[in-house]
Amino acid sequence: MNLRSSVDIISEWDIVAARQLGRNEAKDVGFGTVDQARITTAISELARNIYLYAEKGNIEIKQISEGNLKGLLVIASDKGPGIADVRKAMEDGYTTSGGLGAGLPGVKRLMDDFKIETVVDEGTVITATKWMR
Amino acid sequence: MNLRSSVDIISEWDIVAARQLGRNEAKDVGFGTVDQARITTAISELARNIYLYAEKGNIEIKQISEGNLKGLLVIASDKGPGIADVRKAMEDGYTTSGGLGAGLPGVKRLMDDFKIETVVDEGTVITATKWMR
Amino acid sequence: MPQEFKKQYKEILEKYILRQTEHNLYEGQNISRQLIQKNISPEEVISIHKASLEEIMSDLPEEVWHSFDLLIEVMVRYGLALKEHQTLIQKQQNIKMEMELAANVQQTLLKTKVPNLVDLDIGMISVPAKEMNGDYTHFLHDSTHVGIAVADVIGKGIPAALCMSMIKYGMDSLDGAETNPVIVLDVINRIVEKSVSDSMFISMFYGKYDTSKSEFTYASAGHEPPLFYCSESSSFSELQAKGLLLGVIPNVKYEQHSIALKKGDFVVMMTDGVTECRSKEGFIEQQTIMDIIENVKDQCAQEMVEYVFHKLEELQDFEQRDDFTLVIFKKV
Amino acid sequence: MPQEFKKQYKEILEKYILRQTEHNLYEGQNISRQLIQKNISPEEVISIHKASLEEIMSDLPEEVWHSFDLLIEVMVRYGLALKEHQTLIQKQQNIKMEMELAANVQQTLLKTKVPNLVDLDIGMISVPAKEMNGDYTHFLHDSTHVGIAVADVIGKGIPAALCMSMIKYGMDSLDGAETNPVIVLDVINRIVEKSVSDSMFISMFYGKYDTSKSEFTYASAGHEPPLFYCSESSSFSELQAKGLLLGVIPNVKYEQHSIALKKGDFVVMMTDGVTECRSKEGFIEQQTIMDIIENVKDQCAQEMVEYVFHKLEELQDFEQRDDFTLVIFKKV
Ligand SMILES: [Mn+2]
Ligand SMILES: [Mn+2]
Ligand SMILES: [Mn+2]
Ligand SMILES: [Mn+2]
Repeated sequence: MNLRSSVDIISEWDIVAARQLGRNEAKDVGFGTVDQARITTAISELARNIYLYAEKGNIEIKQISEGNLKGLLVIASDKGPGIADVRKAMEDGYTTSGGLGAGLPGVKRLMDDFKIETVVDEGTVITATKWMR
Repeated sequence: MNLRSSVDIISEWDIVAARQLGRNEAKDVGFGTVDQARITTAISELARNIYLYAEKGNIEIKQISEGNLKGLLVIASDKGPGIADVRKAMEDGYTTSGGLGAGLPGVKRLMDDFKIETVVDEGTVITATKWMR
Repeated sequence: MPQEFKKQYKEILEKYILRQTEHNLYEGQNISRQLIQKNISPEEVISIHKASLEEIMSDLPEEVWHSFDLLIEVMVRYGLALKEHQTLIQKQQNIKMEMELAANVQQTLLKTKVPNLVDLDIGMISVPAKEMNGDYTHFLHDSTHVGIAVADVIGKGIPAALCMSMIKYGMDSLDGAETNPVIVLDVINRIVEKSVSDSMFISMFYGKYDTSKSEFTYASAGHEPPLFYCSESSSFSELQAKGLLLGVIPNVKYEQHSIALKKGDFVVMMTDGVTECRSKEGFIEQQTIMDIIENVKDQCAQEMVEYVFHKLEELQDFEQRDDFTLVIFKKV
Repeated sequence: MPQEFKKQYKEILEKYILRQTEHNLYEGQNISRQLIQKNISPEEVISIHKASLEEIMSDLPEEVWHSFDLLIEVMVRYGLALKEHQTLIQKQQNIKMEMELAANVQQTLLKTKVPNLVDLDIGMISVPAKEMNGDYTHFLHDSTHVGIAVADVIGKGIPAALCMSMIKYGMDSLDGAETNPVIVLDVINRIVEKSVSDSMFISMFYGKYDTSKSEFTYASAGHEPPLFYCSESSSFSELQAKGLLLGVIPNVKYEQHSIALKKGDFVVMMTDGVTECRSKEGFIEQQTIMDIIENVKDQCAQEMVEYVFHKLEELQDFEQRDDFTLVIFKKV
């Protein structure tokens, strides 16, 4: 397992660092190229959200297992403004970041499990897991 | 211009012949690889519709020009059952041939102009044009 | 799952690299259809392509394989957009079902029975542009009178349909088929004015046929004027009647007029969905509509309205832009 | 248009082939976002990739370039699916706008004013699960009586909303707030039975408060029983009343009951959207709802209903499955 399992997101460069960490860990777990690219895209999107809307936050990555199942857990947390309308933020085609398939619904689709906890003016914690099939 | 500018559609092999004719003509007009593939896909879809629903019909291909504009005209005609509900046949996601983006709405998207004339129990004539940009 | 297609794809690729025939491309197209149906995303297709090529041409330089990895990275977002599409199609189908159910409910709620009379042949057709009808037709009937309301909410679809239910309950509160057109419009106008927001307007025509006098009395609230066909002179004229749209102000003075119907005469009531039909060349002329009607003037009223609908449907290339309602009262 | 991206893409590809850094992949991801925004289809992306690679590695064997042509052929259908998606998104947005307009029309049509009384504090909240409300609340009011109807169409959305308008016009035809609950239910039942198809049912509770006697009289047509809070004993009980759903058969005998309201007593009327709230652990117990209400029993009725709604919204993780209506009559 990688020692450095977490990246603070402050500048745009940290998005790349978070992606690198995620890809290394995904490779280490044994994910194929396509799944590596998907996990990295999800991390990229989460890190970008922090960079754009919360200014400061953290991406943590953990290898996990359940029985014979191996997987990767991504935790994106920030002390930003929080999400006022979670229902709307999870709706397709309503991302401010623009473009098809982007935003949080995109992250949910790229991963297997997805959970969001958010309090307005306090921050947001998003937990997403990908299992190896 | 190609001498043989029309293909009768009776067996599945004729779909390939119609595609070949369309691709040759498209190449001859000067369309790039991507547009060649699009025109061929449209022809393929039209020929397949004849083969599946009308049993017998014809695909005609003509090079056309309007001022400086060059293009390709595809005419698919059959004496099949006709289309009872044109509105429905042109709706997305309601093709019997199944799959996303397929069917007549797909042909319309692949080409620039699209016209459909149909009489129940008499047959259908579909005219589609692609212009070179 | 993508692995089942790997073998098939590799075979096609192998053949195509050897000989670039249209037949091999056709096979590629067919496998593409299957891949989409099985929800194989585009980044997976690139990955299958890469793996196949690796097996066929294992001695290509390292750089080629790296190039595919970048392509996979780029395609991930296209795959996402496609998955979003599948969700949306599901949603769309649910909405479609809900709309169809709603259209059924509307039809049951607003159903009206075309009366059967000895001396008056009645034909009626009302076809919504979308699922739900924003045009409304309602008959009242007793032993000597037939009342007919034809209304159109400005707007289409669900909001219009909701408004329509209001007219129905207003009509139900009337005393009967004997009520005079100006009274009917006055009652409905007050209801509409009270219940509906300022931006919603309704046009309505109300006509009453009196069997004992063979007389047709009518009034209009900003509605499309009906056409009157005089059998004797073989000519059409418009039945004009001034009156404000329903729902604008509470007190409106409507005009009431009467005409006598002789054998072979008929009145054609309609909504603007009929007169504002558009072909590629622009609006269809009133003369064209009159010609179409005159063609079938000797058929029964129901055949007449259906013929006119199909003719106009054809003229506008099957693209119906507005709700279409046509009612014919023909003296026999 | 794809040509503007060709140069950018080639640069990224060139760098990535040289050094496989995460930074280069990140740039690939960013250009991917732009490509999608500019409607560049996936087959065009492959074509850009091929052209770039041809420039970078011109000496690759012919077979590699052929392989890309097959990939382009396969991708054309993916491009079509994506274009279909764009159409669908547009359609979806139009429907959304139409629904919002319809919800507005519905609110205007069905608006009801909460009466103001000296001895009775009234609170009311009604929140639809989708755009349109299939729950309905209507107040009647004169100098000594307040009538309250709470109804729920089996079903949600547009079909339910259309049915609701029927109840409204039925209520409008009643004589006034003095009418007895069993009479009200009988009138509405006949209207519903006549107008609605067999598969549509409506549950309805009707209560009447008589100021002169401080008495609450009620009847129910298969509706969720209200809760009665007795201030003296600090306890809740259900107000039971048997009666068939509206619209099943034309002649139904409804039960009518009365209770006296003393200071601090209150009646909680609701639809099943309140009682059938589900959290992750299953249905929320009636006891939980009672506890929530009792917590705020000393606040004004409007504060009470709003508090209960927000508490239950939280308990079900903000996923509202049914229309939610809550009315409180509190004797002060
Ligand atoms: Mn209208
Ligand atoms: Mn209209
Ligand atoms: Mn309901
Ligand atoms: Mn309910």
